[in-house]
Amino acid sequence: MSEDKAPLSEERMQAMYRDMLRIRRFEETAFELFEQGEVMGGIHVSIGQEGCSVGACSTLREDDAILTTHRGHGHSIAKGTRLPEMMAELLGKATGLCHAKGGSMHIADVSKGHYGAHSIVGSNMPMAVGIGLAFHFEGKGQVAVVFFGDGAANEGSFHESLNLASIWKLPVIFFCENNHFASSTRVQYATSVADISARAGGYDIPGVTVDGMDVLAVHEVMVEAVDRARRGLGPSLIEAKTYRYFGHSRKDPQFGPYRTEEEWNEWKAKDPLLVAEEILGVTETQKKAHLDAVEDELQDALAFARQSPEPEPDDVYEDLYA
Amino acid sequence: MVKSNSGLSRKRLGEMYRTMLRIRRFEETADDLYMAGKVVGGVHVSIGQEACSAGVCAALREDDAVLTTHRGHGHSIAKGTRLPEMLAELMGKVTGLCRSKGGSMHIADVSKGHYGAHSIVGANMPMAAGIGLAYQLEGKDRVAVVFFGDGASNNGAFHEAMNLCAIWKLPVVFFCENNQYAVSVPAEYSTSVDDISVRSKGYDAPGLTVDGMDVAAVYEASREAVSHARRGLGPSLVEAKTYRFFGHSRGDPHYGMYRTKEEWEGWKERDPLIVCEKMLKMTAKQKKAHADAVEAEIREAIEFAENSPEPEESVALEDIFA
Amino acid sequence: MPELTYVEALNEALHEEMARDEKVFLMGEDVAFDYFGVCSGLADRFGRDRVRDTPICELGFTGAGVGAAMAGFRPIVDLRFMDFTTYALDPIVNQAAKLRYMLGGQLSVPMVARIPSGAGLQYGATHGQSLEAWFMQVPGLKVLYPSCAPDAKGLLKAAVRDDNPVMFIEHRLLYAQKTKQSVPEGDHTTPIGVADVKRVGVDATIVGIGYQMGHCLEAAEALAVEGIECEVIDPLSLSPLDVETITASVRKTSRCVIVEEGHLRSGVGAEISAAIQEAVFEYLDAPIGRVAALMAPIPVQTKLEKFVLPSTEKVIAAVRKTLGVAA
Amino acid sequence: MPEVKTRTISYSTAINEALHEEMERDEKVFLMGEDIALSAISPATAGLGDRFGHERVRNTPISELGFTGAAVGAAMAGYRPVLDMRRIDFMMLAIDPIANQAAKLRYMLGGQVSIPLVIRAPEGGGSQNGPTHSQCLEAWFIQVPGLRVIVPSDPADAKGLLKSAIREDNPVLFVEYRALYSLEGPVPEGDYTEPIGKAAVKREGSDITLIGIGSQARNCLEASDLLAREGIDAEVVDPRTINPLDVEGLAGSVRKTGKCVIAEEGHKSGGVGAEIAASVQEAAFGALKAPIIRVAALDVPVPVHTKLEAIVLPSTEKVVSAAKKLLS
Repeated sequence: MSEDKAPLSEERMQAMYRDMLRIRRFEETAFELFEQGEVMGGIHVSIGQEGCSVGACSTLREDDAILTTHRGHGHSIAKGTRLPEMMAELLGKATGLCHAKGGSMHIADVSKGHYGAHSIVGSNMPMAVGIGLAFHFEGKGQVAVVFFGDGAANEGSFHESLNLASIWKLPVIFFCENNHFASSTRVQYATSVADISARAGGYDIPGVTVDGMDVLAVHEVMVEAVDRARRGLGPSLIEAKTYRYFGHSRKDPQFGPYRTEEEWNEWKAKDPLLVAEEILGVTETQKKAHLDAVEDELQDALAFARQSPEPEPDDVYEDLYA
Repeated sequence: MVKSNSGLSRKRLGEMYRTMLRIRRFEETADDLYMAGKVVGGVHVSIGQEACSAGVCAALREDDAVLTTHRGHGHSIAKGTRLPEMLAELMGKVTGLCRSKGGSMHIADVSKGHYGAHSIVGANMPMAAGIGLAYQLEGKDRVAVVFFGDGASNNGAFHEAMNLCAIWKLPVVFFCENNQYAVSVPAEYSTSVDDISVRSKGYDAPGLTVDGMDVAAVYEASREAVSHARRGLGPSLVEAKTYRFFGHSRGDPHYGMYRTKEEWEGWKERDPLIVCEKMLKMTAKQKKAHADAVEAEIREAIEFAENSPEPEESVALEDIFA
Repeated sequence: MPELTYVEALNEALHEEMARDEKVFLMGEDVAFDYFGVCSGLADRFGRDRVRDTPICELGFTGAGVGAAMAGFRPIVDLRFMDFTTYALDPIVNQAAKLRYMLGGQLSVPMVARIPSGAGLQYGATHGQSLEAWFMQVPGLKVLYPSCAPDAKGLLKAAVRDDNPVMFIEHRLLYAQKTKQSVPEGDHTTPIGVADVKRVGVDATIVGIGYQMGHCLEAAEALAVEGIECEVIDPLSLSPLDVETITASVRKTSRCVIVEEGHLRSGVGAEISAAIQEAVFEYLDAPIGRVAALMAPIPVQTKLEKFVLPSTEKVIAAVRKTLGVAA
Repeated sequence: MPEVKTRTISYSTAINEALHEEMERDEKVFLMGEDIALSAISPATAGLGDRFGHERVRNTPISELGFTGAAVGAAMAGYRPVLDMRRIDFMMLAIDPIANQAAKLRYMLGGQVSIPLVIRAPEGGGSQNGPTHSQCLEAWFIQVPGLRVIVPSDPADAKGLLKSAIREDNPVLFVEYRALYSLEGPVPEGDYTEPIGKAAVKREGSDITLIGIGSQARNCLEASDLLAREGIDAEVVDPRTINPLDVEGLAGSVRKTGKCVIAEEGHKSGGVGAEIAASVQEAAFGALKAPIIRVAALDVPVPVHTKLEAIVLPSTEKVVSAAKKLLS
């Protein structure tokens, strides 16, 4: 059995739970800051989708790569992105990961294998193919995971990328977080198949649909896909059915214009944190200890961000050409 | 793979044979003229693929639409495009279908429901979706067929167009002529599935693969797909396995560069004209009657084209805006 | 010095750079087979892994090029026809050009896009466009367009070594040229962002872009017979643009004609003209002239195509006009 | 001339009205785009879904290439689709159907078809949306023969030109400036159109010509007010259409003033201003007393940070100082 496939220890499971909490609290904090006008540019929070971020990234090595979307805080944190610098980026500070030029939609921490959030829907998939190609050249068993939404699965780039990764047997995992809405457009309207994973058949690769609210279930299917990719057997398509509890961005409320309160409540009952607490038997004491630690970390990050200087005018010319 | 049964009348099959012969002779003539330096721009002949053109278009009405590719003479002729004006277009005459501005790669005869050859691989599929949409909005039971190659099936445009047609149930038939090569790149290398038709599953649409050298088989499969579309049930994907006996264009030989003589000869034995002649148990006399009639038509077309004037320079600045 | 054709020069540059740096690899439709000879011998020498045929998916493989570059490789993507870049603009414009900046310098995108362009072969409106002006408006891209064998080799080598995304534009009619030119021996690169004075003169400045340089030099030759001495400048690099060299010439000649194959409106010539008049307005004795494709798509028909495209005769006429002399 | 009755509405309401009226007038007009059926997200299309139904106000998947190509097809087949591109940046995924198909098909097919298609392309910065959601790319489309490109700068032009665009038998790129959506202004009552291809003098003056494109026409007007306080009488001209470009309309003003500043929100290199400067100096060389100066976005991507973004983008102040530089 490969190292990837070893069973999860209690300690690792607790760490996964903690990571989900870190994401949840980061997102809540970010959203508050956003509403107070402290965040520069837009943000898209992933509250409700933490099971996907953590379930997926918990199977990765530090030298593996991820690419994510405009809704990418969760993946970033799960992949080890530094929180203070990430917060600084949101607040438009010179110390931000992207020196305040990219903002929330372009969070990246290349030092941690995080090749960026990409704000053009569908654009990250071809890039993931290229990173997979580089890994294939390097021969070190590295894997690239690209996160995208149900909306992106209807972009031409999805098709071209899966085909390329398949014919070249590249170590790329296409991880579709089907949160059921492309902005306001419901997946059942926009997508011609019930399970997006069914499209894997069009590229002769494995495709699996998993409960995205169950971090352990996500972890399990990812272990398979990662193992396959590391062994040079090529890409997989994973679809995690999940839900965002918040609106698309700020303009739309949690429910109302395009989804009902009943639907929202149904998904809320499957909150990935609740699910994990149940499976792991997290006690109140454990939960509080986790929460306290997370709170400290967040406060530190926020303090760092707030104390950081704003960029200088001349910085506009920096970082354009290498 | 779907093979033909013999449910087709001799008369109907004979008409398809005639269409195939017209295509064959037109393209041989076009190639001769090209070699004689009389054709303006490039030509891509479809010799070997005539059964696809004739079989599909036999299943269409005059008010249905086709859109084709750079290798589109066959589809054009089968859909009823006027030969003299088509040849005039090839020879750069102002009487040409496109007034000498589109050339071989953009043959269109909108009066016959031929919405154009399109030289950008993949570009015609979204347009076909739009024509299908127009037909649906009109509420008439017209159908649009879009021809494309194996190469185009790897283009993002294929994916987006298929999905759109599927979610909106548009009357569009996606007809893939898998002639095994995208220029020099073999389909088995470039395409992650053996049968391109399996990709239809990714859109919850019917898909089937048919012997593209057998005009009756193509006709039957097309009739099925066209009727599906006409009844408002949405798109189908039909893949015909076929072969071009010539090179991609004039830059490459029939074999020797990227395909072997053996492979070429293997397909040559299944020449769609020979296959059809056998099915019809055609006598030498019958063959000659067909050939003579076609020859007369071609001669007339050549005469028309040769005697047509070149365009005035001012034509270059016309037809830009309506 | 060795004598090479344009195609041979490009081919040598690719061979040398792939041998020099194993991070360099080539990807595109039919690159292993290669119709034009630019990639000759590469697949045999470096293997199909590094000389990688792709399906027809410009969006997919260009994006993959960006990704490989982000991960430390130096991909060269071959887009085959500039017209096909219309499928690959998102990875070029929204990703390659901006990633380094958006990510605050965390990575760079050392990718070269080789973009064969150009009309004159009766391929019509969608297989012969010159869209280089589009890329000039995208900060973060470098845009190079060599007009002869020595520049082709030196610039392609420089492009491969550059740590930024480079649009490297070639012309199909230059592929067809059989004439050989001297190319510097050994490992020579041509600097990016420096224009080249191809002919010295005092009466008028002609700025020629890419393939049109041939028409400019012919025009200068013909005008010299009448005693009109033109200075002919090849910018080589459209972005960054060496405005200095061009304006230095216009200070001397006071008259200027810009020649390009793209459509007139908002073409490369528009930027060069605007920049010149901004910098040396008081030296100008006549309006800056532009010769470019007329505002019609490129027709297939030979005569019509000629009518739409620039030519030596059109350059001569434009120079005469700026000098106020009749033919 | 009869008095034209007007009322004050916003730029986005003007667009909304034009869409309502044209859909009402011609049932061949239909809309497609991402999220257009949801009024809360797209004020410009608010109410259209309810009024005309979701057949004609059609939400699409995120498939820019697919639905743009589909619009070209529907236009060929006799409909008049109006696309909502949401942001011009996303058009990078749909350039083939626009530049290679819509713009060229009529020509390539020798006049057999026409493509009455309108692409509404909201664009521009000023809201910290960063490099990939703030671009102004209209200059690209000036270079494409076969396209019309419209850049309205106020509510009256937005409505009148959008109505003309929908009635036009050619593909039109209709650029909307996000920064202008809330701008209010007088708009005539009833059915009216504005001509495509005609520049408009937005303020008469004699000392200097300020040519403003889209959002920058607004800044030029503000700049002219500031300049007036210092005794400088600036003429503000808005090309309104940049393909075709009304060179005579622009050159006419420059012949009068002898000096010219061009302001646009796109990047300076290769921008709309480059074309206008090049053509105006060709057309009015003898009248020019000074070089034509361009005010535009700096040649770097548009950063997210508010302060950095403000440095990169053009502004009223930058127009004022460019004008003063020319007049000093």
